[in-house]
Amino acid sequence: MSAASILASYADAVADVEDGATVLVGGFGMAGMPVELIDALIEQGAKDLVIVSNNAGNGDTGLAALLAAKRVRKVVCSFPRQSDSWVFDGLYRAGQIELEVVPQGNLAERMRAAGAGIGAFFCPTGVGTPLTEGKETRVIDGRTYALEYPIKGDVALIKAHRADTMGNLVYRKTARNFGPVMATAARTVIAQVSEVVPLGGLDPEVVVTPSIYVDRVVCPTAQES
Amino acid sequence: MSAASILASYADAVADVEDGATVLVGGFGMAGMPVELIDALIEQGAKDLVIVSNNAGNGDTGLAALLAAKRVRKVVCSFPRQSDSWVFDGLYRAGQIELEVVPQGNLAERMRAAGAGIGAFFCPTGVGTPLTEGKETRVIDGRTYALEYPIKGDVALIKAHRADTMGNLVYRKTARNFGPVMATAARTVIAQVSEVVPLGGLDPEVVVTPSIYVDRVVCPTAQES
Amino acid sequence: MSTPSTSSAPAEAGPRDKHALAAAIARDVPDGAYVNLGIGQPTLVAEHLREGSGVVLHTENGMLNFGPVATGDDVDLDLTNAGKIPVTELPGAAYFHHADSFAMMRGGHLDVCVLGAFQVSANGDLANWHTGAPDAIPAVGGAMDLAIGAEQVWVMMTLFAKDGTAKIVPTCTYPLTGLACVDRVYTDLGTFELAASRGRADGAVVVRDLSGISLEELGGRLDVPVVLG
Amino acid sequence: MSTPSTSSAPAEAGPRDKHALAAAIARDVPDGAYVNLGIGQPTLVAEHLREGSGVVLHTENGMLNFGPVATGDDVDLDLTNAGKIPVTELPGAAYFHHADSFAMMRGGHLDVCVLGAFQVSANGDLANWHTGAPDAIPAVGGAMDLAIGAEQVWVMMTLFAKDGTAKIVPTCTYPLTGLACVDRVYTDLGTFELAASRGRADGAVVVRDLSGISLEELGGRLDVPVVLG
Repeated sequence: MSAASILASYADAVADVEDGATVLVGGFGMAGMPVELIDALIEQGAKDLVIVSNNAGNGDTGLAALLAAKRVRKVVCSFPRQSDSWVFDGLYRAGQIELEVVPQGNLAERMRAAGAGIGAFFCPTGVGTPLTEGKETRVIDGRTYALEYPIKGDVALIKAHRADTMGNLVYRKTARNFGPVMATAARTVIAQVSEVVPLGGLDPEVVVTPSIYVDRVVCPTAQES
Repeated sequence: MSAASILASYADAVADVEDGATVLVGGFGMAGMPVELIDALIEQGAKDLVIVSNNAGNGDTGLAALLAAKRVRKVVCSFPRQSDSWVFDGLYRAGQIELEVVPQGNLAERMRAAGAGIGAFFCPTGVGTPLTEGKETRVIDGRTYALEYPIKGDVALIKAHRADTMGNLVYRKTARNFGPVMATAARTVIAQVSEVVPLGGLDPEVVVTPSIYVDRVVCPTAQES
Repeated sequence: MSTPSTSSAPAEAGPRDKHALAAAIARDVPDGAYVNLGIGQPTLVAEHLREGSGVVLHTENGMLNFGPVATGDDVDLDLTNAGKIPVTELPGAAYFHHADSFAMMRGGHLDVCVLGAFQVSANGDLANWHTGAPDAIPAVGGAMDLAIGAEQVWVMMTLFAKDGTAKIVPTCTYPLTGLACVDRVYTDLGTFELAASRGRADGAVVVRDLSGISLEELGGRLDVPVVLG
Repeated sequence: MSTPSTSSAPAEAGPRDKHALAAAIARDVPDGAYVNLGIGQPTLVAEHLREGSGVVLHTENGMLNFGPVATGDDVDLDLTNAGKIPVTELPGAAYFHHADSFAMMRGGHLDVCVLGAFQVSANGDLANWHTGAPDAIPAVGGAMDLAIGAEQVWVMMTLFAKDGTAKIVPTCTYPLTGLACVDRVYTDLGTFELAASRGRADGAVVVRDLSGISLEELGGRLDVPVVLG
């Protein structure tokens, strides 16, 4: 890939998301949630999506709205059930959506593995629980591990704080969460940001997601490139 | 562990390294090489050491001096042979030192696995080459991987740029290299730094190695704590 | 449960409320420890940590050394704890991404985590994520990662459920969160050491700080042997 | 090797020297590509990249977007490339640690890497880390990680060793660096496409840009079938 495209339109950024795509969606609750990109995806119309995200939507906006629009076939997440997850709850109880519950750290590590070219890894999390039932296990140095496989995305939708014009990203506080990991794990990475700074405007020591991982940066006030 | 101790003496920092210890030593060539800590370790006298580092010493100082002092039983590294690795070369040809050659990325990833609680991982690097001979292999999604195990250290000696008084670390340019990974992979982590700044003196967004990983920070000009 | 003590064992006046329990846990956290406090009641422990204890709080959504809950102008929706509640930043804080945060947990770098529980077995199995009810929507979050990751796993809970059934059990009947991972259980009626008990041939749990219950009554209401420690 | 061309195939005046070869490689690097140049001759490619090409150079010791070799006051011993030579930083650079750097390589995020080689087999096996000499000290560095990681693996080498033996071979006799990983081989006498050849039933390699050698002579000196592409 070459340096990221800078776009001003969320719609343009998600125009080519295909039906059936696996979409990694950043955020932990609302912190780091790419709400405008999700709204654009709803508008765009892609369906039969597999969504990988920590939660399964809150209230009636963002992911919840995508679910409500019946665009999602399956959710892979660690924590679907929340006080305000009524959209997901309703679909799930009606048998209209699939759910794969993954421990939060495995969700992160499986995406990291996808990005890092690791074929599978032996992980101690969840051993002896229903969430590793049927998985291959192995005792290594006296501890039991279950074999976990990578989770790869076709697309990642993430929210960062600032980008430079090459696509290097920095995040803000705990809104960083899944963004940097998802950026490594998807074929096409789309980041919405609050600001695009000129080349040289980010200190190379503090870049969190290097430009190599980023395909498109979206910022309504940015000059397109 | 609790927040790092701040020490002014390299000798104090390495005083408890035991004979037979596995010592992870940061640096890529001289960049990030904790030369003063290695000198202190030579002075301290621990022997039968296993050294895990990218190289096996350059010239006659640092790691090369530790080797020359006959304190090292085995070197685990990716690239022992260099134009100025005569100390290692001599010991190796004389059968006085063991060598395990590990591809550079596997060296890093195996230490990361140790720090991240991963039991083992399937890695594509080196498959079909002498460096994975005898290792378990598996085909996953059409690609062949070899199973790699963690490398854990008893002690890590690393060099960072700045620390705060809790032990949070930042590095400088490509001297970062193995430091952050080794800091996660050893029981006792000792970092030499150029400067110790007051608490609050490092921006939390740019900390590379959080204090949780660091046991001792050494800086000759620092006030001990 | 407020039966006056009839045993010779030391007992406080009555069961500990959640604040007394949080205070008891806080007293046991070593100075300078790196600690994760689970969502819900365990977060109360933070309010009872001694000023100057140097305890550093970890939140699995990517931060070390956060401070009290944010109020007023300090609320920043980009700075929340694992319960998605806005918190503050202390000097010496650090941010990192989710894979790094869970590597920290899984790699055994946290000294203590405090979790709620539905059930804990005498050998330390933990059930705290799923009641097993057929219509419940399963949601695990970071519970399984915390259960197997921290050096010391402490549970904070009432000893008996609302229907009077014991929550320290011979074998968990709810779906498990982790195997043999709990070291200590802090309850309203006493503190149980499981780590020590795992070494006991009789399978007993060791109780201390009995509060508002006698050893005899406790023994009668639990299906696991209890000894005073 | 400076035999005048006697073939009908297009041929340049003579074999390409390392600078001409580096220039040829640089011309083939797509604009904006993320590229790792191996230690030694491949580093010459950087000097021939078109101004404004937007090509970003990766060095496995933890950096993207480094610039020319540093001289004079620009030398900073904390800023070196994989060959441990001081380099400079370009705007838009980023630093990262070794595990992240090799995750980037292994994960297939680099578009191109250019490596030297002792031998390449017709099906793309690479041997570039060890001559197999019994007294040699083995040293692999990042070669195996690069060989299997980059989207496109290009080799830059002379086609024949000093003793005249071919370095494109039916099967490597030196210890391997990676299996079926080389896509293209740039040599002094021509450029070979292996990626395409892997699909060929006859096992032939496809050559273009013949320089100072005829297809006939080439065919006679290699033990693998060669076709013009």
